[in-house]
Amino acid sequence: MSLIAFAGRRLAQAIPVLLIITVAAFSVIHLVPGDPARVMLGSRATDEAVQVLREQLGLDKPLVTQYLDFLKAAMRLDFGDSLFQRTAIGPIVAARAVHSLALVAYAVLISLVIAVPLALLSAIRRNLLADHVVRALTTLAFCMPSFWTALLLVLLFSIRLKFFPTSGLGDSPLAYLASLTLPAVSIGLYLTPILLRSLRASLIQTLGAEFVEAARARGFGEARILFKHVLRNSLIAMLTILGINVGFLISGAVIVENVFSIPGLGSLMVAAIVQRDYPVIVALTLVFGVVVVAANFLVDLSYALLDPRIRQ
Amino acid sequence: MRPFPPGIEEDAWLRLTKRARLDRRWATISLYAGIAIVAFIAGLSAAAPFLGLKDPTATDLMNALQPPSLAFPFGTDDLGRDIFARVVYAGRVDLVFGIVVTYVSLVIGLSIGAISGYFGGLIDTVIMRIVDLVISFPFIILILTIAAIVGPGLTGAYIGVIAVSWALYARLTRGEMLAIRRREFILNAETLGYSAPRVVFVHALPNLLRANLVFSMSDIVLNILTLAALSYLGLGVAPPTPEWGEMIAQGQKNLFNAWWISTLPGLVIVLAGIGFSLIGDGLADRLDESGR
Amino acid sequence: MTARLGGLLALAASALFVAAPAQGEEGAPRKGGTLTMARDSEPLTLNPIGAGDNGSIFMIVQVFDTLVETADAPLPQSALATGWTVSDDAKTWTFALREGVKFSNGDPLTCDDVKFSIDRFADPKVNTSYGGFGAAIAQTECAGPSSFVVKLKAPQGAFLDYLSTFIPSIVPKALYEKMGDKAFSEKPVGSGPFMVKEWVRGQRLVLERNPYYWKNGQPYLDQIVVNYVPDENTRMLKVESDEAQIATEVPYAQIERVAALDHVDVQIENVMAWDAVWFNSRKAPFNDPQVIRALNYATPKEAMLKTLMHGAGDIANHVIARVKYWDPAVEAYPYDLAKAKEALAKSSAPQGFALSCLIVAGDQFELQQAQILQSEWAKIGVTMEIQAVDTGTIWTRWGSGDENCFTFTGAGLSSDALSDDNLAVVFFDFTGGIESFWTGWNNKDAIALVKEADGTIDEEKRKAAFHKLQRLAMAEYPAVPLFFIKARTAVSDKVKGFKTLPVKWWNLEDVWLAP
Amino acid sequence: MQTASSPAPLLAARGLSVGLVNRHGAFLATKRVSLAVDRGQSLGLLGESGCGKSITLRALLGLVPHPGEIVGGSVTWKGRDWRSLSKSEIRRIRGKDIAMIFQDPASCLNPVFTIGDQVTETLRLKLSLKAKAARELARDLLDQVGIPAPEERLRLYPHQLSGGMRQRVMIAMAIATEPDLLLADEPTTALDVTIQDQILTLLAGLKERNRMAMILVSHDVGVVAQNCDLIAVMYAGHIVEWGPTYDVLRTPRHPYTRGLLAAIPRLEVSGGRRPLQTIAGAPPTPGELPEGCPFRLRCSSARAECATIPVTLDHKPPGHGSACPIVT
Repeated sequence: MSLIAFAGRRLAQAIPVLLIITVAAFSVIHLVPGDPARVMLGSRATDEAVQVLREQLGLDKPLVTQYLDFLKAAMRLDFGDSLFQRTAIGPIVAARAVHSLALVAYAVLISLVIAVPLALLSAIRRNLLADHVVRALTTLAFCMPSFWTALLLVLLFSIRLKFFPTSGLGDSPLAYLASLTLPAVSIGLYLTPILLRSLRASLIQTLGAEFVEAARARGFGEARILFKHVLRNSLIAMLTILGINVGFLISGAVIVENVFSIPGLGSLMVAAIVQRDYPVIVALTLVFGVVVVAANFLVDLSYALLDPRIRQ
Repeated sequence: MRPFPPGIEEDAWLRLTKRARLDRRWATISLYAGIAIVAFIAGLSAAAPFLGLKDPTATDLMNALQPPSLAFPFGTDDLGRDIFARVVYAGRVDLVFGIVVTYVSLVIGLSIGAISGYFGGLIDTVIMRIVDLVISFPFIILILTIAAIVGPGLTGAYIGVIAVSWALYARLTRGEMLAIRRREFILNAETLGYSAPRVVFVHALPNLLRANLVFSMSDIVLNILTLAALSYLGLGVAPPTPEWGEMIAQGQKNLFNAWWISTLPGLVIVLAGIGFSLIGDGLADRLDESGR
Repeated sequence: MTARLGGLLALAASALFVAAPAQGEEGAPRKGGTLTMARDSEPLTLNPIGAGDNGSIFMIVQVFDTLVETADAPLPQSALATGWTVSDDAKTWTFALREGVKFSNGDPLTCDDVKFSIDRFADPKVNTSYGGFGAAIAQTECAGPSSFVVKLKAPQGAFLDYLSTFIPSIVPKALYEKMGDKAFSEKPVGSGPFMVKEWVRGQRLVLERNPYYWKNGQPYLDQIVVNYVPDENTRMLKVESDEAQIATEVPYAQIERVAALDHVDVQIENVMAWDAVWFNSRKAPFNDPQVIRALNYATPKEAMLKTLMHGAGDIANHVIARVKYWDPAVEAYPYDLAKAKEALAKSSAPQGFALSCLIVAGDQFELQQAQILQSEWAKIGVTMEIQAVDTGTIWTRWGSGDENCFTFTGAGLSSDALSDDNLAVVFFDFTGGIESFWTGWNNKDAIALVKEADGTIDEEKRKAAFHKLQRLAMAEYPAVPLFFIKARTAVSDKVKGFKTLPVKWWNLEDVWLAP
Repeated sequence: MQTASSPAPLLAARGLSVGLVNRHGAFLATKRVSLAVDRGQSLGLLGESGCGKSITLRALLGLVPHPGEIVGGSVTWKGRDWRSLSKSEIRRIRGKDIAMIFQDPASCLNPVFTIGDQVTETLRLKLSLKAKAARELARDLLDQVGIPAPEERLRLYPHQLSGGMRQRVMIAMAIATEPDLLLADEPTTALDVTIQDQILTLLAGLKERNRMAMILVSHDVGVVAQNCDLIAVMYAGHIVEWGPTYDVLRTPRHPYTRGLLAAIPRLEVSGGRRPLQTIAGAPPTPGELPEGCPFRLRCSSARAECATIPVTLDHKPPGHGSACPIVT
């Protein structure tokens, strides 16, 4: 099967999932008591004023109508206006999605750079001191509260050493990268142990495979065996874990986004939920769904590239 | 010990036996150290009422923000509560939550995943799409909804986390099931005419359980951390019940002037995390070898 | 009142409020420079009508002007209106408009623009958020190019106060109609000291000097970069590292630490914000003032002020904010468990009772406060369950009238107007729309007092009415007032002339940077 | 045991003891195993699974899986002790002078690379060929081992080939360098009976053509009988009988060998592949390496002294040794 057909089939499967996600998000969030008009007006306004605002916002229409309106517009990539920000959702989400994706991509990169060599070390020195040290340290990093790690990083690298800005986003590409570094490290420190564990486990498994012994019998060097033959076979398990985590990383970055004042999708989601900004919530759910589907699709695609057996 | 038989180099043999002992010992040490750590925390928490600790919920504004001392081993928070007592009592909430959520999810996910992998076809497709759905649905919306329906507090957290984390076990189990689906012992069982439930839950179970059990150890940690994150958003336990994540969140604003409020409970989570992952590692080694 | 904290660390909390001159001590203001602020909230809209959150409001006031403006004075000051007269029946107000004022795009500001803006303010269909503020206006007209007349349906005591809020900001009519609501909210044009240069949602708002601003020589700053920094620790680190010169909302726990920094002071200033616990008087036993009194006596406000707020607040002697007609002579409830028990014994629930209280999820301060109340009230036999729910839910639930008890983020309740009327209507007037802040407190005397104060512009009568209302509320109202909240702002030494107004915003045109 | 006439056999093991580690601890997988092959000679290692024959084969290449190691004896290659060779020398010998093929060709090929990638990788590394030349040679080799349409096969992945084809690929890789010695670990066990024959015929042909020595490990008496000049029978880590194929099969001396041979027809009748019997008890642990004959517990001719006699091969008829002094 060609990769394109493979991609096509995956996408076709994804569409009903995405639709159901938006329906679910839409109906579920309406189950939760709360009224955006009341949240917006807070303590000041009378119930009549709230009612006027509800009509203005179209919140008095039946839910089904509201959802279908949303869906019709969404087909044209128009997600409507945010109830709170009083402006089109598309550009807001797009701008934030860029930062979120950049942040998570950067974090994944950092994790890979840390996790792959350490996993190799851990796997070939299995059950020796180096292995134990690596695993203990990464478990430590995993369990530390993220705002705590983040603040520690800021205190050290921004306040003390002045390497990076404390928060916010830089304008030039280089400054942008610099400003994303500490947040990416904070997320990366959480992700690294997850990747490291799965990679280590599958490395150990692959190292015991017969083709590794066959390669040794053929007199190949250990480095060649490890990097060419073993690593490629082992990456698949790690990619699966990565795929599952990507969606979670983007929405779960909210604490790190907060600490570093990065306008990402995570903080928008939390704000939208608290404010009952229904159109934003549904649009974001759709975006997260797309990101998760896309991430898993990429994972499948890299499977297919890494492992010819999957293509069948 | 009798003399070495001829033809064996004594030092090489000793080196080997030492390595063998060490190898085995690491797996054992890992397992038992993990169990010891977890048992220590769990034991302390279970025995909390009998340890003569201070009341974990009693505020004492005169003694607020005391650094760690003999009177307050972990210091006090800004309401003057003894952090050590709170940490110990919090273990009751966190460990129980972590373990219950994990194993309920495991049982649900394992059953569903095994069915999905065993029968394949339409059942498999439908189940896996549901799993996709659950995994891609924004967790926080789910949690808020549940909190709104059942009221804020632990119940919502229990339901919410289980509602999501079974899906990971289902996916894991399905993969394992597919891997053993065509193996001889399954085919044999089928040839002998055993019913499908019997094949799935009796014959395949031990094989499916292995990966799930190993994963469950890190999942316990993950679930405790999830509860901590929920507390951060104010959706965790109902105050004043102490909970590790709630304590950490509480100390955030005091990080600069009273580091101990969030750092020490944080270290306890780290310790528990290390404990569970040591058990996981030891278990992985053991189950792995017995399967060899 | 402004307190500068640098070097005062060793002193007790009360010493924080030593008044010091806020400006002028550093010589003549200097022009130029960029001020960077780290704010806790971000604007959602820059349209004066439709905004309702501090994130938006505090920026809108930098971009727009009003007929009368709020400054550090009990009465609104002349701004776009150089003066005004009021008819004997207090129903016709005539404003003399300042001449030669231009919008930041260079267009002249005319009486048409004023009429357009005030009419929008007066139209409850347009001005949904603050409909009550403009509701008294019957009709407006331009009597000449610089004479603007407002006719009221009835005398309104707080008329000028309401005009000084951000809502009746003067917008350019032609441009507004051309751009429409949405576009104008993004890229507004006003006649205020600054204009919008760049707005990146979620990150920053960049304001630059309005070259046509009418105040002579002002503003001093060339540019203001207002960064959105939601995390309080990070916000403090921003000023600490000098990436920002001003950071808002210093967390209580960090006041001492930030003030001790060499180049930063913490300004602690009175604003019209407060914190209280509200009860639902439709439900027993909260319909019994003795019960409320017992809870008031059982609340250790002094100790809470010290530990939770590090002294940066005042114990409240009123169930609403300390606004213009606040009477300092009214006594706050002291912490007295004996009196609390005595009051409870006389009440309809002598054995104590159980209640559940709604608080905002994720707000650590409220959570701590609620836990202190929980543990203290238990001492008189009142067991309290804390229900943390998110902001989206909390209004709906409290508004349903089925809950027992409610408390909202301290910084979240404040007065937008300089006089007490608005708060009085919301909190004390059962007929005012939301049944006395949903407490269901239906007190005939209180309603009469609110109406009496509202219907006159006689300062003495208004004062007397509000003073009576305060005593009545303290005795009968189903709430435990806690604290008057203060603004806590970290300000770099370089920043001069910065001051938080009682309405919580700042006149940034007065700010300049020392070399 | 090896013939005194050849001063330096191609490959020889002397008193080789390999220690391995399992979950119970360290144990000896082979005990003082001595064997040798010369150029053009083929040796069959015969025994039940778990008797140590596969590990012996790996030890000959220095491939004892970590954490196991050789704890006694030595292996010499053309008279040079493995231990005196540097790592790079060992790597040069492996895959060039000595090649190895394995039982399960499915798992011996890396699943993620094409056949072409894997064959040419060996050629480029071992014969220092350029990519193009390697490709051509690879095609020739596949042709040589009887793979039809080799050009297309090179582009395929292992899972796209049948078991027999995969084993042919393994053999092609093994013989590419025209090795002096081929180690074959149950090369046909995983294959269909008809394919088995083809592979064995192929191996025999190659052996003849290249004057290659071969050590063939198998549990199948028939396979060894057909393909080997010499037979070494292993039991519980020991070589218990050794000699020319014809002699050993016709006049087995050790009770174990006799049992093994006697079992063949019965195995065929029952159609199963059940081993003779299982060995009772756990593998020996360090302090209690059992003295005496390891087979005594299952031996019908066992006597009291079997518990103390050392396991050493005699040479009663020259060139045909047995470790049983009782049965002759």
